[in-house]
Amino acid sequence: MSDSFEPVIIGFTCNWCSYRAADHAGMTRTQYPPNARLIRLMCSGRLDPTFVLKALADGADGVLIAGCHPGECHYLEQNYKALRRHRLLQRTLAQFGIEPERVRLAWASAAEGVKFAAEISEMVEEVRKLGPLNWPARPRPLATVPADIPVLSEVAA
Amino acid sequence: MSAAAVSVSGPKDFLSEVMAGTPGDNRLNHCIQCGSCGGSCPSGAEMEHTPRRLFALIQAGQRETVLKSNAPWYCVSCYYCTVRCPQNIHITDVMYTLKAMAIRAGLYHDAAMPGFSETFVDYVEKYGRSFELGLATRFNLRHHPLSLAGMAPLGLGMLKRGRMDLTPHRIAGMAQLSAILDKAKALEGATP
Amino acid sequence: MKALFYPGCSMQKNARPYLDSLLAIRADIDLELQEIDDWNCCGATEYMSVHRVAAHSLIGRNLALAQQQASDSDVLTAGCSACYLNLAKTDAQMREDAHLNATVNEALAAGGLAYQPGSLKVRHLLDVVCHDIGYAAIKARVVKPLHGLKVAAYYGCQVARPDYDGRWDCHEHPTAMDQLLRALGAEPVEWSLKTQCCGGHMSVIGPEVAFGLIRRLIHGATQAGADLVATLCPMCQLNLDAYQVEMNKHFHSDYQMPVLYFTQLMGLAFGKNAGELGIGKEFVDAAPALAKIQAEAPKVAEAKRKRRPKPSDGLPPPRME
Amino acid sequence: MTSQQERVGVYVCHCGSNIAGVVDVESVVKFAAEELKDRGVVLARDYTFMCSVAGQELIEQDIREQGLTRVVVAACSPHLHEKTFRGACERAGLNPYLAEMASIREHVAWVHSGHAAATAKAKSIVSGTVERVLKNEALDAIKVPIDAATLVVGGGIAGLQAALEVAEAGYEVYLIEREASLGGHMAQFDKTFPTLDCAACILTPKMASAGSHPKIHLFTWSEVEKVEGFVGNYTVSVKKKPRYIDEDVCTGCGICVEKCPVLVVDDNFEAGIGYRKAIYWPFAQAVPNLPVLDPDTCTYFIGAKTKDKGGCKACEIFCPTVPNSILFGQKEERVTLKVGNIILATGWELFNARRIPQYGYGRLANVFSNLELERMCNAAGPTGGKIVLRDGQTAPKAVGIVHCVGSRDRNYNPYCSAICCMQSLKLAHLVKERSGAEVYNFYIDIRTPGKDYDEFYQRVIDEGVHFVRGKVADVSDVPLGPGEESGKLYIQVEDTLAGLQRRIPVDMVVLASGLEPRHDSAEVGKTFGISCSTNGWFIEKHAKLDPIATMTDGVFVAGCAQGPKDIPASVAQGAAAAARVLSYIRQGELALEPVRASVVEEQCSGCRLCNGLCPYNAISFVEERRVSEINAALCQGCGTCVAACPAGAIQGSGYSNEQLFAQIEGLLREVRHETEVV
Amino acid sequence: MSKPKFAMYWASACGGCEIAVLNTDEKVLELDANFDVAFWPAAMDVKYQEVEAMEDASLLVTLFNGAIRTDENEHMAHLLRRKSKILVAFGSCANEGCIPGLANLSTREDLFERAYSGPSTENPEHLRPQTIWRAPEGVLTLTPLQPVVRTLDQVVEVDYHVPGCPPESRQIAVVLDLLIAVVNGAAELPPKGAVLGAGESTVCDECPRSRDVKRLTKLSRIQELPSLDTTTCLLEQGLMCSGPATRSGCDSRCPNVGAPCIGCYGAAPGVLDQGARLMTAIASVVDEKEPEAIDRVLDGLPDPAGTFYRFSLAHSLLRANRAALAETP
Repeated sequence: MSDSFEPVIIGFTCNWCSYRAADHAGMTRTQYPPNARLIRLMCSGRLDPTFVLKALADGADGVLIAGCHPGECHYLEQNYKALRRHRLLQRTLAQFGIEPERVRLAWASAAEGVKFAAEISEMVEEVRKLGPLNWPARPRPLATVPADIPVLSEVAA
Repeated sequence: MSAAAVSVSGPKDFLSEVMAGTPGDNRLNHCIQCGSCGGSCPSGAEMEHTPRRLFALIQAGQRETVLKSNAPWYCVSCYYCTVRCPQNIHITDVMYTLKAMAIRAGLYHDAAMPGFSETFVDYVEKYGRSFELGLATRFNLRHHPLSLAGMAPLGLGMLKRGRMDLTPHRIAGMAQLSAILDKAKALEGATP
Repeated sequence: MKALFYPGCSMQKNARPYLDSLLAIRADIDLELQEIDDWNCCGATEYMSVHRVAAHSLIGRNLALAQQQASDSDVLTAGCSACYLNLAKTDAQMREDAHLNATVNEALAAGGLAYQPGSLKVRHLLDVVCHDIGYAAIKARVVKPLHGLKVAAYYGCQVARPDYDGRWDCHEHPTAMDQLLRALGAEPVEWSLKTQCCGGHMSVIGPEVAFGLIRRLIHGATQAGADLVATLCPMCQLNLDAYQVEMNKHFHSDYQMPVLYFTQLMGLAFGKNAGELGIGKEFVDAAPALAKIQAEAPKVAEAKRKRRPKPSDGLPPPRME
Repeated sequence: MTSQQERVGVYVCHCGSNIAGVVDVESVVKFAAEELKDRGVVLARDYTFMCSVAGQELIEQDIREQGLTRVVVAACSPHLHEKTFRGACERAGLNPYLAEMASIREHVAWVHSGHAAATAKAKSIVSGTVERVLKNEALDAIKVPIDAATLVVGGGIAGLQAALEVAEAGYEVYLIEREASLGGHMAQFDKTFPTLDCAACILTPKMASAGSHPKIHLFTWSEVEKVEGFVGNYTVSVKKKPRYIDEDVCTGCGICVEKCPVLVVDDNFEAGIGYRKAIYWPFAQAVPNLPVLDPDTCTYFIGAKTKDKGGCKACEIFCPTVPNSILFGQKEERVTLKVGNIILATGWELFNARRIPQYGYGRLANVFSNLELERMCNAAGPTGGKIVLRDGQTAPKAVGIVHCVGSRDRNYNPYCSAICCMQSLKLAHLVKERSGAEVYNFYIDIRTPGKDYDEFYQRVIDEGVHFVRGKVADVSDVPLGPGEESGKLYIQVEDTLAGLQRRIPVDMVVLASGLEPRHDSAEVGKTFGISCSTNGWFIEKHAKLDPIATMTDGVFVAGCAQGPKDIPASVAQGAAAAARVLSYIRQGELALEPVRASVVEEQCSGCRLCNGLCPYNAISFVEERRVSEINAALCQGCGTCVAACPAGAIQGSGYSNEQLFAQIEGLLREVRHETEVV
Repeated sequence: MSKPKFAMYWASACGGCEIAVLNTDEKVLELDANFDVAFWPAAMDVKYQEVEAMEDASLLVTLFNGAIRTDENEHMAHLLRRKSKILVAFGSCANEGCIPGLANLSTREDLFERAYSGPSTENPEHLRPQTIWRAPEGVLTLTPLQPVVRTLDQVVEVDYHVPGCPPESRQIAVVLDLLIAVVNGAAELPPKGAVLGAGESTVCDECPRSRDVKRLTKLSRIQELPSLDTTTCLLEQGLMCSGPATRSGCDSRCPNVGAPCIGCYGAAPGVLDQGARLMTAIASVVDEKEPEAIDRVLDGLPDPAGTFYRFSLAHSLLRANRAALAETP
């Protein structure tokens, strides 16, 4: 099974650098595995840990957060906020039993298509090694008692 | 076009082999052929190919020409090339890689250079320490028998000043050292 | 201060004066040296040329022994440049390269040893003397200042480069030994070749290359007005001193530039006698140069008095600020 | 649910074979039409070139006839055609922000080769975009009024050009210059390449017209301390350093300079090879034509500091004006300016060649920097235009010019400084012309990509200048062998074309030191709310399509502050920045992208966690209501505060949580487990 | 004599919610006056069979407190859902899992190990409770523990939510007043899914402490601080206070007396995951840029998941540790 496992990665990218790095990878025809699906944010500072949790809970096997290099943020220093959130998120996720490789923080400037592609390739391989995350679905509440539920007094007998 | 100019192996193979054999962040493929290595090299004038030219030959896949070159053996490990390289290529370390590759491939046309290294290594492997008198005599006997007489006064001067031993010193943990070196060589052979 | 000490093969014999002078002055500078028991050769530059991993393992044994024997210092010092660089390089590359670290430790395990890279601070003796003992402490110990002695501080290659741990101010023009010489009362000369190559092993395997390099260094020191060259490495001393004689033969020249270890000069300034410091074992006799040492400090202050510049002096002088 | 009411149109572009060659476009269309039907997709179409007029008309027609309320275009990157398709929607009467693009060219077709996997990815991207667009809101561009006054920072050639262009158009300009005179680096040069016209001849008229222009308000010897506000409405605080001269009284007669007995090395204008007095002219044609007093070298000030009493005061004693123009007690002043736009033309600094010890700069007397040689060539410079060695008299017989000093070198600066090749060729020409010396250029590559530049290179070759291809290893004053002469400088180089080691003896070495950003560029950037690249140059909005604007609306860059460039390029960028500013001014008001954060007051608890997060100070705390508030005009839309608000009280238009949650769900459509029902 | 029927049930919880209702003083009498209390095990003796025998939807309102931890809890949730017109998740456990929900960070095996063989337990024979045990008296049964704690709305449909651990008695009174008004035709029921008995903002809104821009350089536990300023924001003093991300309604009880808010009222309106909001807010104001320096500050939070999700873990996006979730059938 693990041979055919293709991880699904959700990538959060910054409008000014990493999203453009992905564009750049395209313009330079830099190939990388098709496992990552990107979401554009205006800045990695927009990255709310809720997005990561939601992506993992909804079936992603990994999440990439990509921003401008430290010191190069288009909004001056908001990528440092992404860095801080990522570090705290990793600590929290560890307690949920989620491996650190599944949530990667990467820096890529608009000109770094090759680096961006390499980050994705590396991550896909790392997550592929870990196997599917396969987070169990949230339970769906039932309005009424299922008909076949035994009466409590009968269970005890 | 001469036969030597025809690349035998794929050009990339040799380059990546050299890069893989050199530790650290090796940027050999980034060489811009500026020549600051050759210019900085104390023995650059004596080299058949300067490091710069070697790197171009490596990129061109000229394995035999590169490994036969005397250049790596003339490297004195002064590290000028390394610290001055505008591309941060670890040139001195590349020279070590090329020497080891040349010995393994048996590709050198002047046996004197690797001979010196191998003689040195032999003494270290036998005694755990270097032995200058033995090294100088054995090396010169084997490779420069004519110059041995010329160097004699120097050796005598050393002996007279008490700066040279007549017998080698053997370390106590020779068995331990041999075990370590044997293991290392076995591992090294296993390394791709 | 205390430090683990790796003397290396050269210091045992050809550089015996280096070791003798170091032992003679260590009490004065309060340097307690613990020699690594049963150390082996560092492999110089030769071993690395034949087997890279084995070379690192050869050095690794010394590091492992040092780590094992370390009691209250993590500083491992060596006086020979090649020994120092090999120890520092292996430590640095093991730190950098996890694969190398694993391989070397696997080899060491065959001898029942292990080394944790980064657990020791590998330092050259000059580094320890200048940066840990310090110029002030050294100056305080001087009883016979080397007034009037002009010295070319010669560092050679491998102490300053590639400098894995950033121990020196410059790869090309370090100043530590110059400051040390000043603390001893000597006058360091300004010259361009502080870290040029002495020829290394070329003196054996390609003497004509070495002779050219030795001549340039000896000429450079002479041109700069030095009475002698101070060195910190057995190989440099051997090439510049013993091979100076051969070089003179080769070029039909007559340079007479003595080459001493910085520890020998420290010994002289501390009032030790020449014999105890191994002075006299050099090929080019240092006695005439040492005879220039004056009792009084030369008067240089007068000439250096600040004065406002005049355009007629030419262009303003170059500055290193 | 909204998806039931919305009518979404999905358009998949073939982009010729760019997309269709890899992605099965038909299959994507089918997927959108069938699988996403329950999500509100009412039609899905493909077309060869969606961005073509016909493609756009297709969308417009569907909006009108099919009543589409949302549009998704799966094509190239939104950075290319987002505006195009928004425009199409707007023309058809749909709010432009109800359209979204799905990038299936750059992010799929161009980077993947497996057809099945690429098509699957394209579908998931379309699904994500459909979910997102369902949550989009109709937005209106934000309008701000523009103050017509303009701030230009930096009085070099780029800043001068910009200031003059704006002033000529009839608007007020405040021109701020850190040094005592306008002119910048160009004022230091003798000739300019490739035409060899005299730098002063073409620069000083511009300096003079800027100095006397009724619309240009000059602040030299001044620096910007603080900038507040936003495009159209900046408040700038300027510090005027004391010149110790009464600017209103001084006639510029120069007697004070003549009488001052103190001579010091001029590291600034003369680049360290000439002298000036303690009270001095910045240089002969300085604008404004006023001297400046340097308190660090003035006898009076030194005396006042150390011994509690003055000294000298020759300048004051001999000053002929009434009242006296010398004001020892002059203090710093602060001025507040209101402007609508800012042009930053803060220029460059020379790489300090002392950092490369093997070249001997600062240690060997006859190693000079290129800027020092510029001064030496200048007829008004310290040697009167004569090329001489350090002794001030001897003409060199051989001169070596070393290229790429500190440039294209990962030990120093990895970038190419762009102008040094041409400058070195010019200096080679001047040295040869003035001294007749043999001149050697040591280069890695000769880069002459400007109009008439390579022609100039050819001319210099014809003049007999030597070219050696190789990066110089070192410069030494010690001969190597007995065959070499003492007293020379030896340039050690590998001649990489001849395959030779060469040692070339010369009398003088000139180092073509590269350009570096101003040492304080990061702080200056912070003051103006813009950022610097790793190398320290100001980052433009778009490297190709908008090299003038920056990420901060209303702040533009010109000249070398943005990156190394030559005089024509600096002038062009200065003029271009002025044109951009004028366009803003003429618009009167400006429409800004409505990606902004706002606070929902009922949910805000006034915890103030967001208050320190905004680099533009757009968030403030309203004490009386105990809530935080976001100034929409200051907000740049990064969304950091939205992501940080613990109460979820900050909303980000254009990138709302709802949009992003929906996009995540859409992207994971085929792998997503059953979602929570609430 | 046809008063509408009222029920209250106690699932996996501490019982604090029950006490909080009784703490409403005379409001309990009003409850009794307006409702027929048909089932309330903590307050009166009604047999389970009697509930089973009730007609479906015969209870007007049931306040269900406690999380779903055991098969019995789940069964009762289904039963009471069927019997009730209005099912109210009452208190933090029923709404978000609360403290029992923290068990979701461990597997059942780990929990048993810790509880029955842990360092503070004297149990040399490693005895463990069994779900079925044949004793001389007959077969004894114990309801089995489920792999993870769930909230009421993850098991059955819930009509209204009353948060708090426990809900503030003042707020309970408001809810009871509303129910009574509805019964008497004086008010209409709020829209389904509404949160009752709480505010629309966060705890900071009610907290009287003065506050400023936040820059965290160190996080401490309260006992590590030499002294506590009585008037300024606790977070600014380096204490991990959950107030900024916790729904208002408690009148900032804890911060009022110098104890940081621990988050019992759950997420603010419209927030998907309370823990994520705390996490992002705290991380955003760490005043460091280098990873190592950031880590030094974060080291002051030794148990981030337990801190951020102290009350809301079972209801969060991830809900539980992966190993524990994996046991869910």
